[in-house]
Amino acid sequence: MSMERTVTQAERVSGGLWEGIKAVLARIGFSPLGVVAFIIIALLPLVPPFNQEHIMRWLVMGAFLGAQAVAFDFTAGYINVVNFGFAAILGVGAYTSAVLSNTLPILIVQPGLPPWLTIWIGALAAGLIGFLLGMLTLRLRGIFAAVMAWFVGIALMGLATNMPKLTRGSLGFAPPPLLNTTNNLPYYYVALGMLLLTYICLRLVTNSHMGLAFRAIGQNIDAARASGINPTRYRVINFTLSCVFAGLLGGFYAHYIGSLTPRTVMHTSKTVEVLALAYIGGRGSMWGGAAVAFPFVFFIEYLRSNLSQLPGLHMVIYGVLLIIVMIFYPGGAAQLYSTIARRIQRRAKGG
Amino acid sequence: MEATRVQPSFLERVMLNMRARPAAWIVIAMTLGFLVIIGIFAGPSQLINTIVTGGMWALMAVGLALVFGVMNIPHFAHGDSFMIGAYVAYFVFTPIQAYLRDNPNPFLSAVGPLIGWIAAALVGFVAGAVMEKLVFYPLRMRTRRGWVMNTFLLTVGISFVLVYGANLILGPNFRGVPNYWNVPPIVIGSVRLTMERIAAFVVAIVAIVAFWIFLSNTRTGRAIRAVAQDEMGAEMVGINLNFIYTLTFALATAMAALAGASLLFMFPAYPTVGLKPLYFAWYVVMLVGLGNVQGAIVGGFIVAVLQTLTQQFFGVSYEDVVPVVVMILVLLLVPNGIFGSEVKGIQEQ
Amino acid sequence: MVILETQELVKNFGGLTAVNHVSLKVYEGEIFGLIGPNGAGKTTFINCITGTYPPTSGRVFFAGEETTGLPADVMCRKGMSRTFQISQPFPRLTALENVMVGVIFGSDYHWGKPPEKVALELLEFVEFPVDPHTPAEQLNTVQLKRLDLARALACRPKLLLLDELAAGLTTGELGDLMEIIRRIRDSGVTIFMVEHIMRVIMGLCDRLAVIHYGTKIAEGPTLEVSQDPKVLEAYLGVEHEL
Amino acid sequence: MAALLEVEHINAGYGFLQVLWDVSLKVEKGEFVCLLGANGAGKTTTLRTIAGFLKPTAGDIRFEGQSIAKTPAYQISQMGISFVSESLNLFTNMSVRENLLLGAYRVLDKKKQLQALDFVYSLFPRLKERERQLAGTMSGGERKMLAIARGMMSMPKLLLVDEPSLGLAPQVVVTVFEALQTLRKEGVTILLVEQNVPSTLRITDRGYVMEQGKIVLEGPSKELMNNEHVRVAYMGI
Repeated sequence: MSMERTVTQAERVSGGLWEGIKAVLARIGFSPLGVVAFIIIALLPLVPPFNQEHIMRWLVMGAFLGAQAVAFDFTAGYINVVNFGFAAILGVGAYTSAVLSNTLPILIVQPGLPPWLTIWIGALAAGLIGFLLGMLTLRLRGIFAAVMAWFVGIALMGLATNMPKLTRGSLGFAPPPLLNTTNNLPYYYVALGMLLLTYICLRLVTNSHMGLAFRAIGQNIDAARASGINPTRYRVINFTLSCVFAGLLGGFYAHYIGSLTPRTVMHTSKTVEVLALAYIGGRGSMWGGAAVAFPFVFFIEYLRSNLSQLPGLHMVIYGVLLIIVMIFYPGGAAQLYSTIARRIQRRAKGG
Repeated sequence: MEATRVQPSFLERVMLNMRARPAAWIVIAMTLGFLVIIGIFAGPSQLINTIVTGGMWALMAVGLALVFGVMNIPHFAHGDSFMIGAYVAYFVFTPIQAYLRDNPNPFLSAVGPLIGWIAAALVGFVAGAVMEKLVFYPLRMRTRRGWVMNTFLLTVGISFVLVYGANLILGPNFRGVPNYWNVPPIVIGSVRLTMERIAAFVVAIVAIVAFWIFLSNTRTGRAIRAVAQDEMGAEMVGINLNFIYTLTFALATAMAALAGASLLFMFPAYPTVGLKPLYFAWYVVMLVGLGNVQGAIVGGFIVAVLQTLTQQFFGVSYEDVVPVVVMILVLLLVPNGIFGSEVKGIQEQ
Repeated sequence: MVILETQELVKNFGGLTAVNHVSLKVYEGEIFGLIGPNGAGKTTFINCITGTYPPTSGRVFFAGEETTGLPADVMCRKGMSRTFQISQPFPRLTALENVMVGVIFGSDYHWGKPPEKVALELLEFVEFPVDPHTPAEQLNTVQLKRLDLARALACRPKLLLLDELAAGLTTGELGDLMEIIRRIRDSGVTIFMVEHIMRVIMGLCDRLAVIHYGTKIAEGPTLEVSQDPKVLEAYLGVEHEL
Repeated sequence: MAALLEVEHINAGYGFLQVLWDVSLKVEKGEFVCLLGANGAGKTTTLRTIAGFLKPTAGDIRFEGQSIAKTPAYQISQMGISFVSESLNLFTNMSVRENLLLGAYRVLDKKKQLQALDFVYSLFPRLKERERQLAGTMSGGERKMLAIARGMMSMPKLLLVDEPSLGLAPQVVVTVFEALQTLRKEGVTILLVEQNVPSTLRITDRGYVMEQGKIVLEGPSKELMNNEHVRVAYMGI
């Protein structure tokens, strides 16, 4: 779906129109093959059997999970800090948006703002939490930062549960829908748009000089400091950006799924799901998680509908795959892809 | 066991540690003070509750600290060892109970729970050894770069497999044993002490003390501490690192399983039962300093006191919120934890 | 012109005093050598002046202003860059990207050329022997040392600190390296080097300081210091006694 | 009768960097042998390879006639080779006595352990005085002694000592060297790596000189002391 390395100036200038298009695409993180893959995914719901409502629902979930994996990998794969409170921050976005757009009299506030506006406010709120979390975990290295984020995540979930007047706590409440329809197709394009937006925005950042700084502090913080990078600043920027998109996705989820409880969005196991996807997809690639998300959701939903006597089997599979990837193939699917691509290229050149 | 004492006694060590760390003094003094306050304002039964809980958190945290100190693994699946212990105790004890219903036997009904606990510890031990050999050993053979983070993610994976595996095989139902013994609670003044509560506390204390003696006075225990301090030095004197790693992980798992088994009357067995103990064990080790085993023992009680205070003043539902605030303050004031953390290789990332 | 001055610099680790009241001056344009037996506190000294960690007491002046305790990234942008005793690359970045990090973030100065180009030139300057697109994790120690040097140079230093850059090199490579260091000095960069290999020190340094047990025992022109009886004793001390 | 330790044509290194090139050396039972050379010549690498912390990429190492080139470090230690590394690798949060007892980790007999303890205490009375002190709080010289004593606790057949004079004050170096001489008189076989050439040659029987990963000279210490190359390159004469 994308090119791994940053495009050099020389490449951008040289070559004809085709090269120029390729360079522009690479800047936003796409290879020509990636574009093709994306178009295929976008057209899927128009062809049977994908045009059935329940399968379109899987597609929406695929895009939603994929976008989450992208935003998660932006932190984990670049500055090498696992944001273990990711789901909770996504939940902050979801709840902010849901409460602000609420019109139901079951809660004390009924601002009733349009969801299209509130999901952005939710994103900002999540970004603010991300900013604070970034500040908080600044001086902490690796595992300390991850555990701190985890605790903050649990605390946020605790808060959401403990403010029943705003959130109805674990009883859950139903935010108004984003679109005036119960069809999944429009939602799918919104979700896909969000995936694209998340991916392109974050990709633009990582392809810029800032991305180099992220990778530098993620790989060797002492050397990064000695090279003039202020780790504090970049870490906070990274956390904030990643959380803004998490919040945005949370808002979308709230208004799509139409029912919200702290456990179903903010629980640690939700973070782990995204984490597993991002790592299986290939850490530091960003597109890996998104690409893997679709087949995974299909696989899982297939299992769920056909093997309903085995609840949670898909989670076990997630776990096993995560373990296998971590031990034997840390590059994940993205590395597999680039190895194969390189081999094909070499063979094409040789033959 | 050694005939001669070869190291400063526990008390001496603690004192030494204290002198170097005034923060620890203050915290311990405050904890004792809070205990008195709890005793006065919330009543003696709350006080006893706190102490019992403290013993359990200490037992959980010791394993966590040990695994981190010796192997540098931030163990996220430690709570699932607790869950394993709870299930094993349930499945061993229930048949005994059923048998007793038909054939009353005072001796068996007295030791029945004991069998359950020992079985839980044994299964935990084996499960830990298997986990180490199956997961961490291959990773260690492949690479040790980024070890702390990679093993953390591995334990996340293990946790997923165990939790949902349990869910798959045993289902989401609660399986509890309301009481181990059919004896009336002991009443001292206004305090009612159930046998289970006393037993859980005794188990925790016995396990911790036994473990402490093992660590400080036996050849193998000394080898474990040696590996925690200097791996190459340990290899130089002929210690087989792989054996020590497996043993350490197995021991830590066994302790968590034991905790799960002895608390079965409070926490019935279900797939995600380990989450809370895990959370509190991590709370303890982050507070006292990662990898600090002595600190973890004291820390268990500190956290129990904090927990009771939270319940008293904010309500049970804030149990998850307050720790974060406490932890932020601690990490801001004493970044290495109140008892300090001297773990090899933690600087790695 | 003094470019770097330390006054009574002290660094304690727990009970251990690694650097003990060291005062010294480095003049602009010279190659200054800091020598001393292993474990004498040389690297700690460098870490204190580059801001890796703050000194326990004492003051540091760099290019006319006090810089005591400023963090490493600020010191780097002020014009003090360093290499590490054990090279510290960004393992999954290519050699070129490693140097680009220094070019982009190391100084506020705009090179006027795209960073890739500057980085390539710097790699060429240090005679980097392999393809610049090789990931750093695939380089050997000698190549990493060159890469580290290029990265440090990319920060546009006024003062360059080299921590045992020559360790582990063969005789031929030593000659090349000395040539490169001379060229760096000629381009107007002051050099502060910690070194073990006497050949490099005698061949390059204008002035020397010797520290032993964290304490400075000599400072002055190279020839003078190398014949100082105190220095000889620190290095070959046992000789008179067994 | 084969020598106690035979290193035959080994190559070794770290990752892509080869440090040792075709290194061969021999230590007979009861001998005190030294390995000299400048910083970075490969002396430490040679010791680490013998002790099993690095595996040779070519060649063989035999101890008492048995190949140990592929044996893990802890087993080599159990076979009777003690390695006292440059960085000492002491257990800093344990008492002196505990460190020493760990040195006798492979000795299961309690009585023998205590005998060994008495022996090293007689060698280093200072350690007996500090028995209960934590290793990390001792001075540099004391730590070095502790490391050597710990190496002796298993009553090894061969003691490998890496740069004992490193970072020590001259006075302390004398003490450490005297201790090594005492060990030698007790009949311990020692392979010593040193940069401090004159003093080392004075106390050893035989020596090897390494330069850039190769052995360039070998012979009895007395001859090496008079060798022109050694005098010029290492003794500043």
